[in-house]
This record gives sequence, C-alpha cells and structure tokens, in this order.
Amino acid sequence: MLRSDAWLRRALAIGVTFGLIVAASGGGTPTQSPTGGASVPPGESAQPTEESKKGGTIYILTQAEEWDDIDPQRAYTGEDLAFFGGTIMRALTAYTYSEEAVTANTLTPDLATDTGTANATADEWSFTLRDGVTWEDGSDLVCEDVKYGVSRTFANDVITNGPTYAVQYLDIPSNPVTEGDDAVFLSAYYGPYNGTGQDLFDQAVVCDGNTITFHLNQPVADFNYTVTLGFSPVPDPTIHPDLPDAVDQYTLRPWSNGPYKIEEYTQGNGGHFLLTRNENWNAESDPIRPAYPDRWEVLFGIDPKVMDQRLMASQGEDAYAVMYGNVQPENLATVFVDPETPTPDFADRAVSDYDPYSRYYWIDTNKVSNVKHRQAMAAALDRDAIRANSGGDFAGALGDGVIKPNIGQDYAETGMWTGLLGQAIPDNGDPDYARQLIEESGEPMPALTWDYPQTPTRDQEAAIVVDSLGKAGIQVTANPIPPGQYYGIVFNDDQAHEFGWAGWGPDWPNASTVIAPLFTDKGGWNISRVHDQDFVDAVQDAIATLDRAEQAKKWQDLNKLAMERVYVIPTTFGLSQVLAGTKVKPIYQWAPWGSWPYAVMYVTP
Amino acid sequence: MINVEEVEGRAQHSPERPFLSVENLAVQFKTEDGIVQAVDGVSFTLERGKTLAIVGESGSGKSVTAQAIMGLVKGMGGIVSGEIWLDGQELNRLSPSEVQALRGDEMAMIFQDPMSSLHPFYRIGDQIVEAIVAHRKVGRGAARREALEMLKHVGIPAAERRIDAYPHQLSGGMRQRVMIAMALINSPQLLIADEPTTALDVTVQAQILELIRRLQGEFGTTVIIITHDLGVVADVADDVAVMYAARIVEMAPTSEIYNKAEMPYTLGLLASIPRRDRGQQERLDPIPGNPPSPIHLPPGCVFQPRCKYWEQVPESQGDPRTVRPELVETSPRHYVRCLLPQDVRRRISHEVLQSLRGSAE
Amino acid sequence: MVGRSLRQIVWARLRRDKLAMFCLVVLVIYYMIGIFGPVIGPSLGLDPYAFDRAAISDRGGGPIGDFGGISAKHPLGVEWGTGRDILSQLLWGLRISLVVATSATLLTVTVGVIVGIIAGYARGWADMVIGRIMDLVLAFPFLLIILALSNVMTDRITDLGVPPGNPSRIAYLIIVISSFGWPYLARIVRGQVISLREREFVAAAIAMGSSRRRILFTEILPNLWAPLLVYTTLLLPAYVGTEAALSFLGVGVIPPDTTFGAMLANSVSYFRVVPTYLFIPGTILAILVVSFNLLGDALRDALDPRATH
Amino acid sequence: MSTSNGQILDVTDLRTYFPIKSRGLIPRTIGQVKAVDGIDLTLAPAETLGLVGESGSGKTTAARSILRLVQPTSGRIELDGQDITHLSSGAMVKVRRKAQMIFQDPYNALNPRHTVGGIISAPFKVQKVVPPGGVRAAVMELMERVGLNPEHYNRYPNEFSGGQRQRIGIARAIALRPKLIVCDEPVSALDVSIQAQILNLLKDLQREFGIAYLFVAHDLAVVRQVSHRVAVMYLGHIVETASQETIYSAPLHPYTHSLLSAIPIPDPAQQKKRNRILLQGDLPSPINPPSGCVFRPRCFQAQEKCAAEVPPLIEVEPGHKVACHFPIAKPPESVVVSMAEEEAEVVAGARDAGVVDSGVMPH
Amino acid sequence: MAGYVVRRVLGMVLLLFLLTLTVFFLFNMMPADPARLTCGKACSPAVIEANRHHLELDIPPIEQYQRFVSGIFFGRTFSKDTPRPIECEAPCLGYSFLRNTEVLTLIARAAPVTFWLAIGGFLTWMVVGLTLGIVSALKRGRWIDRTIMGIALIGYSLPSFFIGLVLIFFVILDWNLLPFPQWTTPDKDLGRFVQTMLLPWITIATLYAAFYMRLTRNQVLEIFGEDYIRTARAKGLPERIVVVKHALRAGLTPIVTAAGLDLAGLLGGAIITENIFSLPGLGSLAIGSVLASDLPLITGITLLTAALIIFANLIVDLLYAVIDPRVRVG
Repeated sequence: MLRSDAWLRRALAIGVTFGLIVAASGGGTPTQSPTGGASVPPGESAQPTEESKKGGTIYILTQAEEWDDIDPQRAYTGEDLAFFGGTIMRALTAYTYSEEAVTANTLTPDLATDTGTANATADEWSFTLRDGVTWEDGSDLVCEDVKYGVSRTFANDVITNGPTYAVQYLDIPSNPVTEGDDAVFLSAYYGPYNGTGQDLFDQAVVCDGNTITFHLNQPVADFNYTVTLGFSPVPDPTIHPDLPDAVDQYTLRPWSNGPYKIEEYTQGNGGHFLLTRNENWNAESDPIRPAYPDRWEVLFGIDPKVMDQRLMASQGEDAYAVMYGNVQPENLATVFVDPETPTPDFADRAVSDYDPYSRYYWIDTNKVSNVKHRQAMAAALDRDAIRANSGGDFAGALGDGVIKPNIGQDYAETGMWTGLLGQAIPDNGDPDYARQLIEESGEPMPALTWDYPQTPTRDQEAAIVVDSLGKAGIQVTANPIPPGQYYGIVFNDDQAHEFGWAGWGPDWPNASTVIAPLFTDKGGWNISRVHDQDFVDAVQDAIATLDRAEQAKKWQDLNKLAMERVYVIPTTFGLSQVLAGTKVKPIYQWAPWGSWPYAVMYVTP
Repeated sequence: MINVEEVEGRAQHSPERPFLSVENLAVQFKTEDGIVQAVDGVSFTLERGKTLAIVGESGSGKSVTAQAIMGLVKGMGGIVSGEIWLDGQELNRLSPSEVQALRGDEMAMIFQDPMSSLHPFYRIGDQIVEAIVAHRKVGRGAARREALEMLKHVGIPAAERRIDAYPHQLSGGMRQRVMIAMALINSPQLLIADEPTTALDVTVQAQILELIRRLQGEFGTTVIIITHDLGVVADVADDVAVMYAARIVEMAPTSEIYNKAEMPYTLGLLASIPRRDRGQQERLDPIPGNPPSPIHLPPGCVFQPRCKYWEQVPESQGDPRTVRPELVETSPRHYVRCLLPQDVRRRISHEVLQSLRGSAE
Repeated sequence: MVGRSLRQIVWARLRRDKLAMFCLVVLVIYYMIGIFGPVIGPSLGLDPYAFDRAAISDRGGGPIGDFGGISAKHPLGVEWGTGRDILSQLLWGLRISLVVATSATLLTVTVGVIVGIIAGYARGWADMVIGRIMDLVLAFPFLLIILALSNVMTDRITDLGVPPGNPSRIAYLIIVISSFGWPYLARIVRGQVISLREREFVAAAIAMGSSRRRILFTEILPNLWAPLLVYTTLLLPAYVGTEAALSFLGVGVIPPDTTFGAMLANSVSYFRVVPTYLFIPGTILAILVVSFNLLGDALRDALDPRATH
Repeated sequence: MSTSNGQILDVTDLRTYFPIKSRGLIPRTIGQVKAVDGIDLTLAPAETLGLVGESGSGKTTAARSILRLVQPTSGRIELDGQDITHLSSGAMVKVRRKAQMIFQDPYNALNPRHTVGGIISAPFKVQKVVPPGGVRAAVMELMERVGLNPEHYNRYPNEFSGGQRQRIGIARAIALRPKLIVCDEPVSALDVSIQAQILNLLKDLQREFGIAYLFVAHDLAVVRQVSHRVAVMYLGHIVETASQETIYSAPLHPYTHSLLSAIPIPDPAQQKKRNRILLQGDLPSPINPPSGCVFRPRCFQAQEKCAAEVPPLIEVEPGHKVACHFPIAKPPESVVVSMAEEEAEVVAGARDAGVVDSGVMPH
Repeated sequence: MAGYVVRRVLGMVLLLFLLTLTVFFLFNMMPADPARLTCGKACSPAVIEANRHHLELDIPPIEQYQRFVSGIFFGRTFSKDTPRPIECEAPCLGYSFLRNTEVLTLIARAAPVTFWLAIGGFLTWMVVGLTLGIVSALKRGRWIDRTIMGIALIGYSLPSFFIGLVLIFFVILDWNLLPFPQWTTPDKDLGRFVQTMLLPWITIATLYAAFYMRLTRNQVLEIFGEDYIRTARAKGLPERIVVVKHALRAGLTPIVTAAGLDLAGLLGGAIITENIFSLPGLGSLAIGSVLASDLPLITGITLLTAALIIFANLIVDLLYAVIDPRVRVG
C-alpha cells in the first residue's frame, strides 16, 4: 500500500539524494592495501553452463518512482551504484563478485588493468586503461574520458548530489572566494562547463596515453577504493562530438560503456527503465561482467506489499524478478525461520543479511547542550521495543555506536550500554537512572521534539520514543515529516528540533567515511551539529594517520567518545531481507553495497 | 343528461349507457396521518357533447375525481374503486397500458398552471407532435403540419414562428392555448379542464373560456370543467355538480343551480361571491367556519358544522351530526344531499336567492 | 387539519422509522463510548499507550497467537510491532475520530451558514466576491493541498499556542477539512436565503420595522435548520471518511494516539496475515458511517416539505 | 389627520423602476422595468382605495413602494403629513408603526418557524411597545378580535387553514393600531367561502379602528365590495380613478370597460346579457412600453393620436379622472380586439431578464 | 448565447488568474527550501545561496510570480547565467529541478494514464449509476429499490482506499483472476491495458456510482411530482418515454453538474486509486511531488487540476443551456 513502506522506501530513496545512506563494505576484512585480487567466478555452485545462462529478462521491482540519479557523477545510492556498475557504468576499479563478504570487499580491476599503483607516500595514484573498451556508439573509451568525468565533479553549479571525494583529495586549492556566485565552487577549479582553473585540474589529473595519474593533496592509502565513487568516465565532448554532454542527457540517459544500454526510461509510479544489450560492448575488455540476461527491466512504483506478494507467488514474469527493497515485516515470519534461514518454500530465493547501515537518533548538541541530558535520553530509550517494532530479530542487533561491526578493524565495542554512561543500561531503558542523570545535570530537562520521516512503522516507533522517555519525565512530542522533505528540514537550523531519526553507512570500509561526516562539518552529515574542537582535531589526526591499525584504534576511541558524549543514540545495526523470483540466480547479498550481485545474475529456464 | 344511480354502489350495465358514466367512484390515499378519503361515492353521467362543471373549494376532491377518470391517480399512489364507463369501456378495470392508449386520444386533459404543465425543455411544437405520434402512425412532417394547424386554430398568432418556441417564451394565455391545442390534437371525445383559468388574469380568462366554448362547438367534445369559481361556469356549463368534502352535495342543470339551489352549502357559496352585478353590500354573508380535514370528517352530514340551518332538521330525518344524508333527486335532474326537508330547503333557497337578487340592481 | 408543529411532525415520523431509531441509538452509543470510554477504560485495565512486549514475537514483531493475538488480556488482539491493546485503541481512537468529524462539521456549518447568509442576503458585490471565492476554493484539488501544507500549517498552528504534536495535527485536520467543505454548504444556504428573502414574511418583518439583524437571525435563520440538520447528518459520515482517507495518505494523528482512519490505514499492511486488523475497525467504522447516512436519509424524508404540507 | 389636506396618504408622481442587470462578471444595467411609472394617490382616514389591475400592471410594486419595501425611483410619499420618501431605514422604523401591510399568500407571509403568539407579538417587540396588560394579553385579545382561538397562542402557522392564517396576518397588522394598512391581494388565495369572512372582518376593523386601506386586487368584484374609491392601473399607470359607484356604473376608459366585461357573473341569465369585450393577448412588456397611450395596442378605441401622445389623467367630473384621448361612456355590445403579434411574448421576456428576483412579479 | 459564452469565458480567465495567484503564494509558505533540495551532500551555504539564485528564489515573490505567469505565455529560461541554461518554451508551467524535467513534460507523460482511468471509470459509473438509479426510482419502496439503495449506501460509506485494496487482494492475489497492474497504452497492448485498468475502473465506479444512483433516483422521483410529467402521462405517452425523455432530461441538471465536476476532478488525478494500482498518472505524480517537496511540480499540477475544474464548470454551465432552453437567454 501506498503509505506503509512505500514511504519508508521513498525515505531511503530520496534521503540518499543527499547521500544519506551510502553503501559501504561488509565482512570483517581490513582492506588496507590495494591488491589486485582476481575476480571470483560467479555462481560457484552453478550447474548451468555459461551458454545456458544467457538470455531472458530480469525484472527489478522497486517502490521508488525513478532513479535518484543516474548521472555517473551523481549516483550515490548503494543499490543504484551496484546496479549501474553491473550493467552500464564501469569504473577504474570494482568490487569482486562473491558470496563471501571478505572476498567481495576486495577490489578488482575494471576499466583499469590493475587496481592502481600508488607512489611511496600514497599521494600519487596511476591507473592504466584496458584496450578495447568502447562507448555505446562504438567509439573508444580513452583516458580523457575518465579525466573528463572526474572534472565534472568540480562543477558544483551543475553536478549536485554526488560524491565529492575528487574535490576533497585532488591536489587543487580550495576556492578562496567566499562571496558572490563564485562561492558556489568548492575548489579553485570550477569544472569543465565554466572552465576557470582548468590548468590546476590538468596538473592534478594527467593523461599519458592510456595511463591516468591523480595527484593528491594528502596521502590516501585507499584511493583505489575512492575511485569507485564518482570517478566514472563520461565521453569527453572534444573527443566524442557525437555524444554530447548535456545535463538533461545525463540525468535521464547517460552513455553506457557496459554490456547494456538504456532503451527506455519513464519515471513515476508505473514507470519503467529498460536496459537492452549494448552491441558495441566488447566482452574481451570486461573480465567481471558475464552479462547473461538480454534485458533488464526496472518497474517503478510497485507497492511493497504487492511486491512481496508478487515475489512470494512468483508467477509468470515475476519468477524472473528481484526486489529492490526489503521484505515487509508482516511477511518475515512466512519467508524466514530465523534471521539466517529462509523457510523451505523460499529456501533458494530469500536472503537475510546485514546491510551496511547503522540506525541511530541524532541529537542536536546545540539545543540539548547538557551532556547529562543527552545521556538521560539514551538511558531512558526503550531500544528493545524499537527493535521489536522494526521486526525484532529481523531488524538486526542493537547498536552500540555508529561504526558497525562489519566494517572490520575499525569496530570495537564501545560499552555504551554496559557502563560507559555510568552504569549498565538494560535494553528496555532505565527511566530511574535517566531521572538521576537529569538530576545530576543541575538543569531542568527541556521539552523535546523528535523528528522522523513518516512511515507507519516509524509512527509506532515515535510512540515508543514518546512513551519511554516520558517514563523518565522527559516530555517528547513526535514530529513526523514527509520522507521526501525530511533531510531538507532537519538540516535547516530553523526547522530541525532537538533530536530525530537517521541512518548512515560508510562509503568504503574505513570509519573515516563515518566518524568524519557524522560529527564534523567535513562531509556534510553533521545533523547533531557537533562543534567540539577537541573532537574535530582528533578526527583530523586520525585521517592523517597512515598506519591503518593505528588509525583503526583512533576511530574506535572516537566512536566511544562520541557515544559517551551521546552525539547520537545508536539503535540497531541493520539487517535486511530480500526476496527474488524462483528463476533468478545466484541468490546472495553482495557485500560492497548490500545489494544483489547484478553483474553475475542470470535466469534459469 | 344527468342520471345518478338511485342506489349508490350498484352499478348498472345497460347497453345504452351514456357516453360517460361514473359510478360510485372513491379514491383513497394512504398518508402517515391516516387514510385520506379524497373522493367518496361520486356518481354522475354525462352525455356526448355536453359540459359538466364540477365546482368546489380546494380539497373538495374535484381534481382527484378528474384525474381518477384519466387514470392518473393510480400512478400517484391512490386507491381507486368504483366504475368509470367511457364510451362503453370500464376504465378502472383496464390495464395501465390500455388506459395509457386512451389517454390523450379518447380523453384529454388540461391543467391549471400552463407554465408548469408544459415541459420547459421542449419546443411546444415538439410537445404536440409527441402527442400525435404516441397515438397515430403519422410521419413527423405530417404531424408537425397538423400541430401547426391546431396552433393556428386555438388562436396563436404567428404560429409558424411560435411552433418552435419554448414554453417560457410565451405568455400565460398563449401557454394555455398551447395546452388546449395539445389536448385536442387527437380529437378526444372527452376533455377535462382542471381549473383552466385560475392562474390567468381576468381578461385572459375570458379569452380562454371563449376558446373552450368555441372549440367544443366545433369538435363536439364532451367537456368536464373543474373550477372553484361559480361565476366562471355560469355560461359555459350545461350542468353543475357541487362538491364538498369528497362528495357531490348538489347537482343540477346550470340555471337551476343559480336560481333554485337547495343545498345550504351551494347557497352559501353563491352568497359569498362579491358580484359586480350587485350593489355594494355592507357585509357579505359568508359560510362560517372552515372546511373539515379530509382525514377527520364529521361523522354525520359533512357540512353540518358550518351549516346555519342544521337545527331546522326535524328529528324524523335523523340527527345531522350522526346521520349521513344521501344524494336524492329533489326535482328532475336536480340532486341534493341534505337532511333538511324539501320544503324547508326551498324556503331557505328562496330567501337567500331573493336577497341576493334584491341587492342586484 | 390536525395541527402539529414541524418539529413534532418530524419527530413523529422519525419515531415511526424503526431503522432510523435504531441508527440513532447506535450513534448515541458511539458518542457515549467516545465521551466516556477513555474515562472509564483505565479502570477496566485498558490503556492504549501500554506496550506489551510479551504479546509480540521476536520474529518480525507480529502478535503472538491467532487473530492478531486475541486473548483474555487483549480481547481484540494487539498491535503489530508494539503489542498495544487494540480494544483500547478503538476506544480512544473513536474519541478522536468523532472529535475531528464533529468539530469539522460544526466549523463547516458555522462558516458555511454565516457566509451563505451574507452572500444570500447581501446581493451585489458582496455576493459576487463571495461567489468567486467559493468557486476558487471548490476548484482546488484539496487532497493535494492538504498533503502539501500539512507540515507548515501544523507548525503554524503550534505557533498559535496549540500544544505541539497531535493536538496541533487534530486542529489542522479540523481546520483543513472544514476550509474545503464550507463552500458547498454556503451555496446551499445562499440558495435558501435567496428564496427565503423573497418570502412575504420577510417583507412583513421589514414592514413592521425589524432590524436587519432581526430579519437575518430571527426570521431567516430558524428556517434553515431543516436543511442544515440534514446536511450536518450527511456531512458527519463524509468527514469520518475524509479523516480515514487523509490518514491513509499520512496526514492525521500519529501514535501513540490513533483514529479509525489510522488503524484502517495501518491494517492494510497486515491484512493478509492478520485480517482482524482490517475487519474489526472496518466494521465498527462502517456501522458508524452507515448509521449516520441512514439517519440523514430518514431525516431528509421526515423534513421533506412536500410531505409536510 | 395632520396633513394640510387631511389625507393619511398622499402619493405624488411615484415611479419605481427596476434595473435589468446583465448576468456575468460585472453586471451592467441594460434596461429598466418601469413597474410604476408616475402615479398619484391620496387616501383619507378610514377610507378604502381599491387599486385594481392585471398581473404586471404594477399595483403590487406601487403598494410596496408606498411602504418603502421597495425603494421608489422618484416621486413623493407623504404618510400622515410626513414625507417618508427618503427617510433612512432607521427613521422608517418609527414611521412603520403607522402603516402596516397584509399579504396575498397567508402561508408565505407567516414565518413557519414562529408560533402564532410570536408572530403577532413581533410588532410590539420590534417597536418596543408594551401595551397595557402586557404583550401576551394584548396578543390574545387581538386573536380573539380577529376570530382566532387565543388558546392557539403556541401553535405554528402550518396548523391553521388558509383563512385562519390570513386572520393571523391581520392581527399582526392591526397590533399597533396603524392608520394605514396596505392590503396586497388579501383574499385572492382563499376559497370563496372564506374570502367573504375575511372581507367582512376587514370592514369591521375599519369601522372599529378607523383604518385606511389601500386595497390592491385584481378581482374587481372583491374591490367593489370593500372600496370607497377605485383606481385602475395598467402597465404602471393609473388609467382611471373614481368613486366605487362611478367606476362600476359609469366607467369611461376603454380598459375599465374591458375589465368589467371580463368578470364572470354567477348567473347565466345576466352572463348572457352582458357586454363582451375580449381583449387579445396580454400586457405588453414594462421594459419597452408602447409609445403614447400604453393601452393603445389592445384598445378598441385606438387611433393615431394614441400612439403619438401620452394621454394625461384628466378630471372629467369631480373625483373622476381618466387618462384617455377618446373616453367612451357606453362600449359596443361585443368587441374582439386583435393584436399585433409582437405583444405575445412579453411577460416572459421580463421574467427571463431576472426581474422576478427583484420582486416585481408575484410568483 | 454568444454573449453569454464570452462573459463566462471572461469570468473563467479572471478565476484562473486568481487561481495562479493563490496557488503560487500558498506554496510559498512551504517549509522545504527548494534550494537546499538541489544541494548535495557536500553542501555549503554558498552553494545553497547560488542555487537559490539559479532557481530565481532570491527575487521578491511578486516578481517570481510575474516570471511564472509570463512563462506560461512566453516561455522562460532557468539558470540563465549558468553554462547550462534551461529553455522552457511556452506554455511553461515551470521546471522540476528535482527531476530535471519541464513540469509540462512530466504532466504530459502522466496525463494519458489519468485520462484513460477517468474516462473508463466515468463511463462505468454513469451507466451503472443512472440505470440503477432509474430502476430504483421506478420500483420505489420495493425490494429491488431497497437492495440497490442498500448497495449504494455501502459503496457510499466505505473509505475510498478500502475498495481498491480489497479488490487487489482478492481478485489478483487470492483468486489470480488478473495479472498485476502494469500500465501500458491501449494501442500497444490492448489486452494488458484492459486487464490493468479493469480494477481501477471498478474501484472508481463503485465510489461514484453509489452517489449517482442516489442522485438519479432522487431527481427522477422529484421530477415525477412535476406538473409536466402529469401532462406527459395525460397525453398517453408510454411510461418509458415519460421516464427517460421527460423526467430524466428534466432532472439532468444536477447530474450533469456533478458529473462534469467529478470528471474534471478525476482528470486532475485520482490520487488514491492511482497509488493503489501503481498507475503512473497525475495523481501519482502529485503525491510524488508533494513527498519530494517538488514545488514547481506541485504548483503545476495544482494549477492544472484547478484549471480543469474551472473549465469543467464552464462546460457544465454551457451544457445547462443545451439541456435547459430557459438558460439560453443572455
């Protein structure tokens, strides 16, 4: 139905427009050094031959009414990145296709011949392009195309919403201009459309034949992971006059360099997105995409309930469909025995696994400036009820910080609920202790309002928040916000209230993509409005730490410190459940983006 | 002409039945306040080509009587009993579709308010043509020519143009002429005119009465004219039936009614009318009181509560408060429903009419 | 004629209409429950805000037991995900549903009557300006506007001093429902006033020197109560339905409070698994709405002037 | 009797025009209905002036204009010596005590939601008059006086028959002992047997309280019954006025002749003897009245002069005025006037122009 | 008649003007900052400011409104002083920066879906509603009348979303009588089109037919009391003609009014039905625009819908003149 989880889905979908939940790694393997891991053959247990897997259509059912972004420099949603990456958009490097999270989180060369070469100080990275890679019109994909694609990131006036690591890391000065129209640009380079500072960019990114070299402004040990985000090539208009770069073009129909191309795209409820084979794709040049099905068809605006029912029934075309979303709570007990095991009826087509996201409640530290008050809120919250309401065991584990265990070495228990806040706090909250903390604060607890993107499930969560904090004498008003407007409102100082719902996942397996954006102004996700200078300094220090193990320790400490100061109240480390039709294979959650392994999927007869 | 059954309730089935014979007609309506006896035991006959006027105040049952003859009452939820013989057919026993075939063909009706009685959305010509086509197999062109002829005949000026007019484009008098044209288009044997001039101005009323009289002469139509105004029918009707509280209380040839009325109600009506042929009287002599409720009729003579003379009824006749008088023939073709002895009635009649005449110049 | 006042006639007619009387009784019961349920409820152990963690499963948060977890403790089952008692929610929800529908109706009628009387009696420019405003309001896609303005208006209402959260949201519902409903009523009233003002008793009132106020409120207003009563009776169920539709679209009260609309809207998610979520509030709502509609129809018949005179 | 000439009512050159507005965004006046087009009237205390005419003749508008229920366009209305033509509505309140009105439709004229007591006591309340003995007692006395059972004080109008309702209306009208009562077709909606009762009552009240009546009616016989003087209206003009006896026995205007001849007489013998002047068609449109004499198109006397000149209302003998170029004492035995065809669609035109809304036409 | 039409059209233009004004300023109160919405993760106040400038939100509302209106007639250019200006040709209803598409394009894409939904639903309910309403009136008080009116009452009383959902669950999910709705145009795949639209049509028809049954029944019964019906019967017309030609035609005015406005309302998007059946029509577009705070799109759709209703009002008024000759007088 429209309201229930359609809105949740919208929340996520549109939330990601601002980079809300950006996918990251799974598994527990530290991916510190750039290694050119070989691609793991897809579908290890596959009996069908390579030939028999070919053909057919895979349908993707989604509640979203359109893609958030399909511009290569704008796409920033995990599942979208996985789908586009597997079909139409190649990058220099890619993640490995494997059921194993550890393997899957390792890099593999894609457009490049290897996973990149860094100099000794890790501030200069080079990649060499493969031969025979072409655009969908048959023209060669050249080094300048990669360079051009990267340059687009700098056009802040045109390219919005996307990852901005290029601006952050490339050796180009920041824009000194602080007023007027020019202040839009973050960098002294204004992007290819404006052209200002082009020479600066040309010095930072250098094409030498098939080799592209990036000069960085700081050591970045895992820059080859960074190039999976926003570094995709776009046809350089000077080299490909037939493939014009128009903004409209790229918001609706970017040029493909993968095995498929966009045949049709209609947005909206009932709209669809059709990929057909790109005849100019050269299989030889692409080691990781077997490109089995002939077509991919994405059906927009499918009600999540209906989606569940269609996939559970798996009739007709739906047998070839996968869901882009989650199994609804009411069906979980039908599809799964427990969070690991599907029921026999769904044995080979349901997956339950940790997704990349941590869920938490941000607290505006300006509005609730007394740390004891924030601690009292954390102590009072009935996290167990929240988890039960979100699906109980299926919702995932209770969180103890913003860093999720599957990030690897950056995670360590924070002890938030076992004494960090002064004493152990049970899962269902400790109102008495909360009252005590308020007493200790020496100030009266202010009345609070809890902002949240409205869905029925979260409406009930609001009831839990209001009730459990109320037991500790904290007066809370729930403030539902239409999901599409949620982040726009909570980022607006005038409209945001004291605390609210949020979720975040790392961009790649390094807590630098978590702690920094969440609790400093770098990265733009500081909803808690943290401006603690000691914390900012510590984050800077951690980023600059080249030793990965030492860095990991610093992230662990910062995670703990953030929890002690209760910048946020962690709720769950998310678990998600997905379902596919009976004739789609292989069935597993691909760890890098918490998605289906699109590139290696095929249909059985 | 008039021939009322001696014994009410027993129908006569002679082959030489008059053109129209209504026998013991009764109409009831069920309302939530109780059963309304709208018409109770009405009987009369009417010869071909003659005019009967039914006179009565509002609620006396005169319109319902007319509509019962037309077979329109059943559609309104009324329960009709008794017999209506029209030209040898008993209408009350016919099926709805048989009655429908007769309506507008054998018998036609015109109504009080010509504005609301014409369909506001259709051209008058089309409304007449519709009446033709419903009963005769005539082409539309022929029907239209016929309608035009009839419109001319009823005195519509510039009928060629007016045939395509809508009712609201015509004045009240014109509309009533259209209604008459529509009623007469199939040359009905019987025309019932229900208060045809009440809604019209006095000058127009004169025109319409004149028209009806003229057409009746031309077509030989039998006419029942229903009115509350004794003055209107004085020179139109051959016979007059006076109704009061669902019953006929007096019936006689027209001149007899005006000159020798016997029923105190009829006399009261005559005395109530301000007349321009009389000098100004200091006071009129009205019937006291108000008409009875049709649900709660007095148990005896229905007029008794308003009758000035009821105390003069001798005991031998029965108490008018409990005994219902029958309609009896007091002189040939003059019927009266009254418990007063004939001589008393005639004396009163003489006194009242004399005083009325006395005041006339 | 046997004399009875119109009021008596109407009442007598209603009394005779068994179905209408039944509906009236049903509605009285609903209102009694709406008024007293939340007062008496707690003493019966009912609490719509109490979570019952034990009543829901760890596997998906669904209720433990058949038919939505019907048990001695929870006679109508519990809410998915929280274990809150459905019966209690119904009792408390009925109150809000009735408050929203009733207040919105009263507000609609008040505004509609005032504007309608002014438009009908004023003639000329005032009538024309009001007429254009009504046309304008009627032209708006009101669902869309209600949705689009929900947050900003709720905030404005909070700024006006209404407690934040559900009180403001309820106030928004009431205001917004009535602000799109009044023109229909105003049109009806305007028409009535236009025909009433030509009645001779108004001329008679002028002739005896009555003030304009006396004419409007003493002469004309009492003649409007019959159509108003009928309209009100039919407006109430329509507004109960509007509230449900708005809840379905996500505008409405939020937990811990609930309404029939919200319960129904939520139930749709679980309909296949727990049909009682849909059918229990659905049935209770349907009885309410149908009762109102039947009573409205009966009133219309009873007040039908053609049957009266 | 405070006027110099002792009249209770003195109306001079009264005109009431209704603008015809175009429908649409910005209504414009596109014409005028000349409902009353310059009439003079006087009325002495305890006198009855009958105002007769067909529907559309303007008699009702005239009556309402005199009481300022309709704002006259021009002219002068003097009531009991006071010029009330331009009094503010506030100032009118006091004046209204002296002049009341009785309406045609006894149901329409009584507020169905008020009790009889409420209706009859309203004048006291509105005028803030407390009669000796209190309002309730006064109302009961009034009810008794007009022939109603005072016990029915708390009943509603729908519980009464038409005649009784008209009595309620009369009781309301006489409550404040007015000097003038304008009766607008007071008996035309009543059954014949009731009509006479009401006419008698009105006469009795006049005798008792010395009330002057302006008696508006279309029924010449009824008017004759109550009036001392009669004025005949046609299309907004008074065409003839005289004492009651003169109008009925020696009329001069062709229209008066036509009207009289059209009245049916409830006596077949008389009926057959009378003159028959059959006017064709209806009243012409008051929006575009005919030039010259307004009666010309339907007149059997009409000549060229009638189209060119408006005939003035001339006093031909004391108290007898007639507006005709060719007055005639004895009309021909039988006349049928044929009529130009344009005249047929008239009233309809005015009605459709939205005049009905302004209350010109009785409905 | 011509003058009447001209006056009505002028009235409509004024109303439309008031409408654009109201809609424009109504939505200026929205809290969501469109400039913020266009700004990505790495968002600085400067970027927001600049975007505000490109979106022309930094000029006074009056001027914004002027540009908006002139855009409708003459077209306009967005992001004028950027390297990538966006041309929006007249009639320009605005540009959705969230979807990077002209509002009119989005509306034009969604309109056919809504058109088919509305027309199909409309025909279904009119046929069913009028037929059953007449039958009910003719059989007044009998069991068939009671049954029809009972059904109408229930259809009338149910929440609007309820019927569609129940239909989906039973007809599609439980009984597998129809495939899942998947919008396609009738020329592409007629079978699929009908299969997709059948339940939405039924849903809409159920909601509306109930109202029209009651309305038709009341109208016919009311007209039956009119004098001219008695005249028609007195003429001896068959009952069928009396009912259809005389009674129904005379009672058509309120039915036409309601039908015109309902159809116009539906053509502006059936928000709930379209959402339930995943139809990519204007209603879905509207909801989507509201959820995403896509102001230009909301404004455009609101305007269009309201304009449709105003236009329908005009058509209905003109239809009166066709139905009722008395209205034809200027």
